[in-house]
Order: sequence, then C-alpha cells, then structure tokens
Amino acid sequence: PAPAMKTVTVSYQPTTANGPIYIAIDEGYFAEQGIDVRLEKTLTAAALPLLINGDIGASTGPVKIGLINVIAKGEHVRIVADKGRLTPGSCTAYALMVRKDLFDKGVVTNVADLKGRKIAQRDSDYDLYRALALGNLSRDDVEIVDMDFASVIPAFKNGAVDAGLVTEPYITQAINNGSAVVLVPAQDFLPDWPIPLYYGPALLDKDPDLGRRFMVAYLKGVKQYNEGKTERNLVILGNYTHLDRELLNQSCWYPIAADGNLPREPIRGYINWMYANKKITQKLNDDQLYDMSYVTYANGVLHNTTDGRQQTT
Amino acid sequence: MMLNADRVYPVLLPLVSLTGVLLLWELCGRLGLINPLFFPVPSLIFLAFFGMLADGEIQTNLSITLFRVFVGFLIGTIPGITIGLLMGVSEKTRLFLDPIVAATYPIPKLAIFPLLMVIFGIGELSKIMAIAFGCFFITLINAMGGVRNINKVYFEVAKNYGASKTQLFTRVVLPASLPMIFTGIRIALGMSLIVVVGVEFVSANHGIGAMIWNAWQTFEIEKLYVGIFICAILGILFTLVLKKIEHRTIPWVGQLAHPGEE
Amino acid sequence: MMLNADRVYPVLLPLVSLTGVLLLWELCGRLGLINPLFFPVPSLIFLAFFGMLADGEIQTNLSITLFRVFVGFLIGTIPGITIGLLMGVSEKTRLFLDPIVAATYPIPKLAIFPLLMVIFGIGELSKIMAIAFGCFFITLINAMGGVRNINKVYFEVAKNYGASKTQLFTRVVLPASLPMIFTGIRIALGMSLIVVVGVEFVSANHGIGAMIWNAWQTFEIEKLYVGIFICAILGILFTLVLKKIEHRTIPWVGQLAHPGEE
Amino acid sequence: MKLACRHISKIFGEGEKATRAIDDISFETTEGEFLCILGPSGCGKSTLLKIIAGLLKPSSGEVCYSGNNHAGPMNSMVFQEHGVFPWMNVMDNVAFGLEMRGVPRKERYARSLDFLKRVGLSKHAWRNPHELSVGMRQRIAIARAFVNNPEILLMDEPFGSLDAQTRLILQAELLKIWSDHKKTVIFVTHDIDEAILLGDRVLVMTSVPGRIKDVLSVGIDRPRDIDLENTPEFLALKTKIWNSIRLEVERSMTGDHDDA
Amino acid sequence: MKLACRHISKIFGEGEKATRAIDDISFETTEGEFLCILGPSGCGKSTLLKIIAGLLKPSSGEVCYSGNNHAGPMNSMVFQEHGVFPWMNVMDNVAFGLEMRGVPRKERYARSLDFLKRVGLSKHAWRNPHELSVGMRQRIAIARAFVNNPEILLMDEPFGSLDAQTRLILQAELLKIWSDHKKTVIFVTHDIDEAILLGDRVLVMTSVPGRIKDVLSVGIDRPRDIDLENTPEFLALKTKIWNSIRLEVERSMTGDHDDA
Ligand SMILES: Nc1ncnc2c1ncn2[C@@H]1O[C@H](COP(=O)(O)OP(=O)(O)OP(=O)(O)O)[C@@H](O)[C@H]1O
Ligand SMILES: Nc1ncnc2c1ncn2[C@@H]1O[C@H](COP(=O)(O)OP(=O)(O)OP(=O)(O)O)[C@@H](O)[C@H]1O
Ligand SMILES: [Mg+2]
Ligand SMILES: [Mg+2]
Repeated sequence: PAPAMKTVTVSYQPTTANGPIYIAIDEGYFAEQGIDVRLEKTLTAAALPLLINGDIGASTGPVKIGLINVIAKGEHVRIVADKGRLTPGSCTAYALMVRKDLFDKGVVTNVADLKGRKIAQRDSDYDLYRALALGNLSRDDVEIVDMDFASVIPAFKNGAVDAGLVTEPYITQAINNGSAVVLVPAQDFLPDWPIPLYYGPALLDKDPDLGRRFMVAYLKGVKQYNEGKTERNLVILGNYTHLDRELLNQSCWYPIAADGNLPREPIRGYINWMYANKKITQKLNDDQLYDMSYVTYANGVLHNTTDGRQQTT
Repeated sequence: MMLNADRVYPVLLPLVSLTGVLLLWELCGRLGLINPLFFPVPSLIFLAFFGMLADGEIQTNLSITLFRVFVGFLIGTIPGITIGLLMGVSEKTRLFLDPIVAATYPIPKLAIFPLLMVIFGIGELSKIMAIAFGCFFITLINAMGGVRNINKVYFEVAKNYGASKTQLFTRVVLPASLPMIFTGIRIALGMSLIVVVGVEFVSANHGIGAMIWNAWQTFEIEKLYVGIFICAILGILFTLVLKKIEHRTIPWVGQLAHPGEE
Repeated sequence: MMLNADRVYPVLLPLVSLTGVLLLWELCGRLGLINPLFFPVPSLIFLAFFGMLADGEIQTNLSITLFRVFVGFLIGTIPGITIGLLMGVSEKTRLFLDPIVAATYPIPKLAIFPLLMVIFGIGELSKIMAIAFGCFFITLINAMGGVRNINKVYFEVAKNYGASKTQLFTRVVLPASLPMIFTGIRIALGMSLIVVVGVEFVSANHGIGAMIWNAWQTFEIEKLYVGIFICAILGILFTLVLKKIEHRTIPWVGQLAHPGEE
Repeated sequence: MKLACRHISKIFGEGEKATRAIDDISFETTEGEFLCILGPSGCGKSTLLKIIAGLLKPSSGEVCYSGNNHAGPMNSMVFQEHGVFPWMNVMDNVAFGLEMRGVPRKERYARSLDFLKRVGLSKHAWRNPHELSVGMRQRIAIARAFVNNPEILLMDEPFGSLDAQTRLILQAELLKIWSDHKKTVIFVTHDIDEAILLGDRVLVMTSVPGRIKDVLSVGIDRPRDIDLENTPEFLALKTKIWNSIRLEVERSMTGDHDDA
Repeated sequence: MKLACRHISKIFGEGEKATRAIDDISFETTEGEFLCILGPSGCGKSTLLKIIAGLLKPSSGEVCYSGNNHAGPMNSMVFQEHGVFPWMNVMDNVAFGLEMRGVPRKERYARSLDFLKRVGLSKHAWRNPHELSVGMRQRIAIARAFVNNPEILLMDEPFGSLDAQTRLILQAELLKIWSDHKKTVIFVTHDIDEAILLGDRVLVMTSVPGRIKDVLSVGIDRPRDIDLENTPEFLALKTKIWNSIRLEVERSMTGDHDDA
C-alpha cells in the first residue's frame, strides 16, 4: 500500500556534491517512497541549528567542530550515510592550489616551498594542518588569510594570496582561467575523508520510518550517481547546480560508497587532533557519532526489491 | 531660454550622466585599461542581459525578489514609521524605547540569520523578516528625526485647538514629518534591495541574489553584472517613483528645493 | 516634582527598559519558555563575556573591529555629507549625480565583495571600503534631504548678504541641515557596525564578525551572543555620544523636542 | 467666563542661563471682558498668553477659571507666528478646530467659508498656504480662531502683518463676534490706538521681566468709531499709556547701553 | 544710487495654477530717495522687493541701476519673515553681512555691537535667537541690515512686530543712517502714518495683481516730528492715501464675497 506523501526538508548547497539527492528527486525515487523532498539552500552555519530544531530533517557537509560540540551537548544528530569521499586515486574535488605563475617559475612546486607564503582558507584548520604536514610545515610557518571560496580566484588573479584550499567548481575555474594549479589534491593529505549525510531529530526521533524510506531512495540515487557522467545525470545535476555542461563534465564528482557505509578512521583522527589541541573537551565515541541502522535497512530493502524496480521502470 | 532649460535639464542631465558612465566604462574596457575578467564592458553585459531575458531566467528571479522586497518593505516600514513618530512625539516612549532601538539596530542580520530561520522558519518568512528589520530601523530613526524638526508652534496650535492624540498624530505629526519620512523611505528601499540580495546570496534557490551566487559559482562574470545592473535599474526606478509621489505629497517642501536658482 | 521627573526620567527610563528586557529574557529562559540551545539566558552570556574578556579574546577582536569601523565611517561619511549637501544646493549637480547614486546605492556590497577585493586588495582596505560605501550613501541621501528642508528665506538672506558659494555652504547649508545630517550619521554608525560584522563574518581572521563566525562553526552559542551583545553595547554607546554632540551642536532643534510636555 | 491669573512667574532655562520672562503677574477679567495687553518688545506678552492658553507651565502661580465649565474652558489662540499648517490647504487650516471637534466635513467647510469671506480669502480657499503672502497667512490664522467659536479668544498681535484698512475691517469683525457671543478676549497688541479702540481695559506691562505696570479702564462708550481718535479723552488715555510704556522702553534700551 | 523698475510683472506657477502677483510696475527713484510702498495685504509688495533685490526673477521687465557701480549695487534687505539664522547667536547674525565680505572678526563684532546697542539688544548679543521674542528677532534682522551699510536698503515691514515706542526709536535710527549716508531706501509698510513720516514719496499699489495706483510726494520738511500727525497737510495726505487704499481693499474683499 502506497504510504501518504510526507515532506522531508534537506539543507544543501547547490554543488555537484549532492548529486545523489538531485537524482533521487528527479528520478522519482523519493516519490516512490512517499517522500516529497524540499531542498533548502542554507549557510553551513545555519544548517546545524535548523537540523537540531527539526526544521530540516537531513543535512550534508563536512564534519566540523560544531557538530561534535552539539552532539557532546546531547543533541540527537547522527551521521547516517556516506555522501562522498576523498578517495586516493580518484579525481580532485578539493585541493591545495598554488598560483600558476609561482608554480611555473618553479618558486613553489611542493608544500615545503610554501614557507612564509600567504594561504587562503576558511575554517579548515585541520585540513591545512594535514596539508602543511606534507612539507613538514606548521600553521606558524605560513600566513593565513581568511576568505570565502568565491573570493579565492580574484585573490589569485591579483596576487593577493599565493596558495589556498579550494573546492569544486572553483578548482576547475581557476585551472581554466589560468590563475592557479593544483599543488596537492586533498585525497593526498586527507585520504578517505568523508562528507557524510546527517539526520536530525525530525527523522531520528519523530519518524525513523521516514528516515529509513529516505535512505532507500537516497541509496538508489547513489547507485545511479555512481554510473558517472551519463547524459541523464548531467542533465539532472545541471538542473540543480546551474553549471553549464562543459564545466560539469570537467569537474570532479566525489565517489560515494554504493552501500552508504563510510570509513571511520579519518574522523577519529580529526577528533583526536581537536582533543589534543583543546578545541573540544570530550572525545565522542562512534555510537555518539554514527547511526548506521538506516543504511543497513535500506541495503536490505534494495536487495529484495531490485526486481521490483526493474518492473516499475 | 531659462524656461527651456528648466524643462530640458531634468530629462537631459540624468541621461547624460548615466550614459556617460556607461560609455566611459566601455571605453576603458575597449582600451584594455580594466581587466575584462572582472570588469566586462557594458555592451557584453547587455548582451548577456538579453540572453537571460530570452531564457526567462531574469523574469522568474526578478519576480521572486520583488515579491520579497515589497512584502518585507511594507512589514518593516509601516511599523517603523509609526513607532518612530510615536517616539518623536512622546518623550517617555522615546526614553523607554530608544535604548532598545540603539541596541538592536546594529545587530547584523546576516550573522544571526540562522537564528532568524529558527524563529521564523525556513522559507519565505525568514528572508522577508530580514528585509523588514533592515527597513524598520532606518524608517524609525528618520521618522523620529522628522518629528524633532517640526516647528514647535504647530504642536501648540494642535494642542490649542483640542487635537486628540490620534488627531495630533495623523493631522500634524505625520504630515509635518513627511519630508524626512520620504528620505527614510528612499534609504529603506535601497536597503531592502541590498538585504534581499544578501539573503538570497547565502540562502535561496531563486531570486536575483541566488542568480548572482550562481554566477560566482560558474564564474560567468557577465551574469554577475547582469544581477548588479538589475539592482541598479531597480534603484533608479524606485527613486523615480518615490520622487513622483513626493512631489504630489509634499509640495510645500518641493518649492524650497531650488534655492537661488529660480 | 515635575522638575524631579525631568531629571530622573532620562536616566531611569532607559535603565528600566534595558534591564526589563534582560530580566524578561532571563525569566523566560529559566521557566523553559525558550530553547536554551538557541537562546541562552543573559546571565550565561555575561559569564561567557567575562570569560572571553579574561582571555583577551574580546579586546583584540574589538579593537580591530573598531578600527575598521572608525576609518570606514570617516571615509564614507565625510564625502557623503559633502556631496549630499552639494547635491541639495545645486539642482544641476543633483540632476547629474542623483541617477548615479540611485543606481549604485542598492548594489549589495556583500555580493560584490570579491570585486572589492580585486580593486582594493585583500587587506584592510577592502573591508574598510565596504563600510565606507555603506555610510556614504546613507549620509548622502540624508544630507540632501536636509538641504531640501531648509526654509527658503535663509537662502535669500545669504544671497542678499553676498555669501559666496563656499560661505553659503559652510554658514547656511551645513548648519541648517545638521538635524538631518545627525539622523543620517546615527543610521550610518549602526550601518557601519552591521557591515563590518558582515564583512568579517564572510572573510576575516579577527574582529567581532570573525568571532561570531567562529562561534557558529563551533556552535558555542554563548560566544555568539557575546558577539551580538558587543554590537548592541556599541550601538548604545555610539547613540549616547551622538546625542551629547547633537545637544551641543543643534540646541535650537532640541528645544522643539518635547512638544506639549513642558 | 471669568479668568484669573494669580502670581504667575515664568523662568526659562536653568542655572546660569535662567531668564525670568514674567514676574508675579496677577489680574482678573470680568465676564465677557475685552482686555488688551501692551508692553515693550520682549517683555513677556506671548509668554503670558501661552501660559493662559495652557501651552506653557508657569514656574509659579496659577490660572483659574470660573464659569459653567470646570475642566478649563475652550480657548482659541491666534499665534504671533501664525502657525498655519503648510500641509493643509487654506480651507482645512481654517476648519482645523472644527475638525478636531468632530464637526462633519460639509458643515465645517460651510462654516469656514463664511469666515474666509469675512477675512477676504474665500477666493483662495483651495490654495496652499506657501503660495500666499504673509498677511494672507495671518488672516488664515485669524479665521481659524474665529470659526472655532471659543469661550476665550487669545490673540497675540493678530493684525500685525495687515494693512490699516484690512485691519479695520477685521477689528470690526472681532468686535461683532465679541459682542454677539459675549466672549472673553485677551488681545496683545503693539498699537496703542488699537488697544484703546478695542479694549474695556488696557493692561500695560513693564520691560522684561514683565510685571503689571498699569491697568487702565478705557471707559469710552461703544460702538467706538475711528474718529474717536481725536477726542480729548482718547488722547489723554493715549498719552498716559504712551508715557508709561516709553519709560519702560527707554529704561530697557538705556540699560542696554550701560550694561554693554 | 538711482534705481529704475521697468514694466515689471511676476507670474507665479504655470498653466491653470498661474497667479499674477504684480503687473507692469514701473518707477524710478532719485538719488538717495526714501520711497515708501503701501498696499493691501497680498498685493505683491514683498514680491516686488525681492525682485528689486535680485532674489526673484521677474516674468517680464527689468530692474536697472545707475551709479558708480555697474555690477548691480549692494542692497540689504530686511525680510518680512526676518530670516534670523537659528544656528548663530545674535552677534553672528548681525555680523553676517560683514562676515560675508571678509571683515575680520574683531572689527565686525565691534561694529555689530554698536548696532545691537541701537536696537536695544546688546545684552542679548551672545544668546541664541530661539530664546528671544518675535520682536527681538525682528530687531536682529534690522541691525543686520543697518550694520551692513549697503547702498540700497530694502525693508519689508521692518517694524511690524515692534511696539510703538521701540518703533519710534528705530525709525529715528533709520532716518539718521539714511541722511548720514544718503542711501536709497525702499520701505514697505502697512502703516500710513509711518509712510508719511518717513518717505519722500509714497507709492500706493492696487490689490492683487499689484499695479501702481498712486505715487504721492510727501513734501513735508524734515526733520519731521511725531506731532506733525495733527497738521492739516499730514491729515490731508493721510486721508488721500487712506481712501485710495480703502477702495482697493474693499474691492478685493467685496470681490471676494461675490466670487465665492
Ligand atoms: N510662491 C508663490 N506661488 C504662488 N503665488 C504666490 C507665491 N508667492 C506669492 N504669491 C502670490 O503673490 C501675491 C503677492 O504676494 P506678496 O507676498 O508679494 O504680497 P504682499 O504684498 O507682500 O502681502 P503682505 O502685505 O501680506 O505681506 C499673493 O497674492 C500671493 O498669493
Ligand atoms: N525658550 C526660551 N528660552 C529662554 N528665554 C526665552 C524663551 N522664550 C522667551 N524667552 C524670553 O522671555 C522674554 C519674553 O518673551 P516673549 O516672547 O513672551 O515676549 P513678547 O512680549 O511676546 O515680545 P514681542 O513683543 O517681541 O513678541 C524674552 O526676553 C525672551 O528672551
Ligand atoms: Mg510676542
Ligand atoms: Mg509681504
């Protein structure tokens, strides 16, 4: 029996990183599950309060200190699935970039050369720490300039910064307009770093069943997303990111685990680092961070209904 | 000749200044004096503009933005003017409320936008309220200043002829403050555009601000400038309409506008 | 008794209203009427405040922010007032410049902040200029409105007594517009706080805005409110200082302030 | 309606800057009296009138009324600064008092038009005050007070900006209204002839701080004619008032020379 | 300094709302003449004066000067609205004209103080105008014009808010300044006595649109005394002017009754 339609609001930024969700919407996977997904573009900072408050059910984005603090305070927010990962050997969706002229002249060709240079970043202490470690540098060896991503390219162009942590689509833009090159891709200094999917109390507490159905649809989206830059996928991602075909084709799509499971080691390392640096006062254990019951359920359902899906399409 | 100039200048000078700026810009671009990567010439921007117009991209985004602006403007301006006038008239109200206004006005709405979303929910309301707050304080402070400028004798006349508080408000305080209220409205109208684009920039799928955000994402600099041009054009239109209304509403001030040039 | 009230109210009422708001908030928090996760009670905020004060975190950030505010405010306000008055006095200047003002004012600085960085570099200047723009337009529009409100007869007197353009400006137009200029300055001061925090929020290592941003990132909600409280306190202080200056500078307007309450 | 001022003083400002404007002024009017007030420029006439109207609080002393109305009677003031609202047309300015009392528009326009005719402005009923001359604005203020039909009329140099002939016509109107409705009128003027022509009594004030210097009964029968001005009793009174004020003016102007 | 107005007309507004304020006014002054202008309220006296001062452009006609200065002579106007700046203290208001001409502060204060004494305000030199009475503000405006020592003095009802005695003193001051420096004075007043006492000639205007109705030479020897007012020649002139204006006022007031 078809369940009544329920709305789940998902906070997001209109980037390629949320491909599975776009696909699951446009292909009707959510509708199959009786879910009407509303996408809400929000500041990363706003997503967490809205998640806690139950205004939104699910959210995405890298694990940050705020999440740790909120969970430590006892709020019911959990990582429930993988939604992209910096896989070694894969394409580059996040990188430490350096100005092209510096690179071409051989002034900066590896991380160690960054000593004393200006590096643009925004709330990426750990990322920077890991990147600089490749050249045996620490924060104090460089000059850090806080800057939002959109400003990085203008800053490269007029020589205001020498290097910076950059994500897609700005990586492709910077390469295309010749302002910067990739010095180290992020998968080299943050191997297997996950960008997960979170649930808040609206799903975890109020309607876990809705959460389970959401996960089924999501994983179907992941499956199609993992088919790569197919015509259909390009069209769908284009609808949501407003990026043109060419840029979409060039840019990196994060690989996502088909079963939604994600490695825990990188975040453990991050938590240890934060604890050591007194940025948090409490180490969370895995149970406080993850709730993998949803992907477990969805994987079970999906194996059972593979035939069913073929019938419906 | 004088009369001629009086008729011609109000149309001619604005045209000259606006086209002058655009031409200068175009020229600098063509001569390679400015970096086309960040400052494309106006002709290219207009080209992009018409392309986006043909797509219907502008129309949808503009209508969403305008809806937010008008609703937010009204929600902010009407209480802003009312409370501002009340604070101007009654010293006790002013002493009581002014510290609260002084304390809440400079709180940046952007920095507490997540809280606004918690209070007003996601969706339109939180965006509209951010605009409303922007307009509220500006019109309030200007309306309060307007009352302070009213010649004391008008209050004395009103009191002497037995005006009730409401009558004092509607027949004396409000009309007498209109010149400054209009100035406040002009600033608030611009502010509502600034705020709406700022809010859409950080959290909206549609609207001129979201359009600009997308342009940054894709680094389609012409599209970015189309967004900026739309703000500029709206600014000009709003100002023109406001001038017309002003001209009708406060003729006694208009006549003081051209000192020594008659 | 009347005299007593006149002396006591100006101190009492603001205190009552401010502490009243804080107490009400504390009470609602203690009674569990508001979510402490998003709206912590004032006592906790003050606790966090003193903690940050002891760390020196507030002092460094505040001094950086205040520096930006004052420089940006001055850079924006002085030309804003001057050009606004000139536009008020000379119809031709107004016709020429007003469209440009109307077009550039509503362009959201936040959305073009990357461009400001291209023009003014990434250091302090781009942040200061964003503040300056915010103040510039507000004071300009209010100063222009101030001139329009000047009684025609003052211009006639000035002309009749052979005032040069400069003299007309410094001895008549400027002082006569002061009431509205002060209103503009009040709005601009608040705006400069809003803009500086906004700018620091999106791109700065230090300053109150960066402090607020960090608080959001770590979700230390008390720290966030400390940032907001600092804005509020600055707003109150700025307003107080401005009132004092106003009181000295434009006594003839002050006396019109308490209609019918003497 | 009778009115009594008891020991009224007014000090403006505080501390060093304090100025005593009027000092211990006491007088009573009789029922329906026409009282004129004369005094040198800056002696506190306007201040006194505003205190009587309840627009200024005296620093000490009080204003009392006795009549059928205990809540303080309705008074209408013609302000020295006119106080014509620039945002209303002439008609609405004149009808202002009636509007405040809730008289329906049609009626208040009809009644106002009547008075606009009497002050010679009916042609300008729908114009805006800023398009009129100073004297025309003063007449708006006069019509506004007349049409309001108050129990007490307070007039602060109401005819100061009018030519002699218009002034005569309006004086006649004022006297007609006064005698028809037996109002109390307190009338500040600079013109001694006017004070004698109009007043039952003339109150002469000293230079600042204003005290009562003289109260003179006019005692000339009404209706009084302009030709009266050449009668001996008129001239005697005029000379008396003249000298009384001259002393005050001289005192203040000379005092001025000395102090400076 | 001689001054000539040639066919001056002024129309305010445009189209339907156009009002003709003055119509085809022509006259000439002789060297150092004292010309008084009388006319019903709203007839265009202030408009005419502002045109002469160069503050309003006439709709047609021109104002010509002949004298040693070809660029148009310096004139100082006493405005009917006073135009005292509230943001300057009394002293700076009076010294305004001198300041504009670059007279050093010390000198201009000394000269202004002299005139402040003459108008009886030296005690108030450092006060702010909003603390003064209407008549005191008017005296500031008068002192400001006097101290400026212009070639032409234009006075728009300068004594309108002053009591009779103060007015007399200032009339005497004015005559002294006029005869000492042989200035041209154009003096708008509502007071026929004043016009005859002061003027060489009296120009009577019709009601609006203002035209020249009569130009009368006073022809009474100077110095003229206030006792003059009872001489037959004075009375004859007064009656003549009186009737001339009365007709105009009646015409406009009656016209009003008819039109409305
Ligand atoms: N700005 C204006 N717009 C339209 N009409 C005007 C304007 N200024 C003056 N008028 C008209 O011009 C006429 C003459 O005005 P003016 O002020 O010169 O009169 P006046 O003789 O000085 O009167 P008063 O004795 O009352 O001062 C009046 O009828 C008035 O309505
Ligand atoms: N707001 C004020 N602050 C200080 N002093 C004031 C104020 N208002 C009036 N005065 C003083 O009070 C005195 C009386 O003023 P008022 O206006 O009553 O005089 P007046 O008799 O009406 O004069 P006039 O005939 O010139 O109108 C004046 O000396 C004036 O300086
Ligand atoms: Mg007075
Ligand atoms: Mg006049």
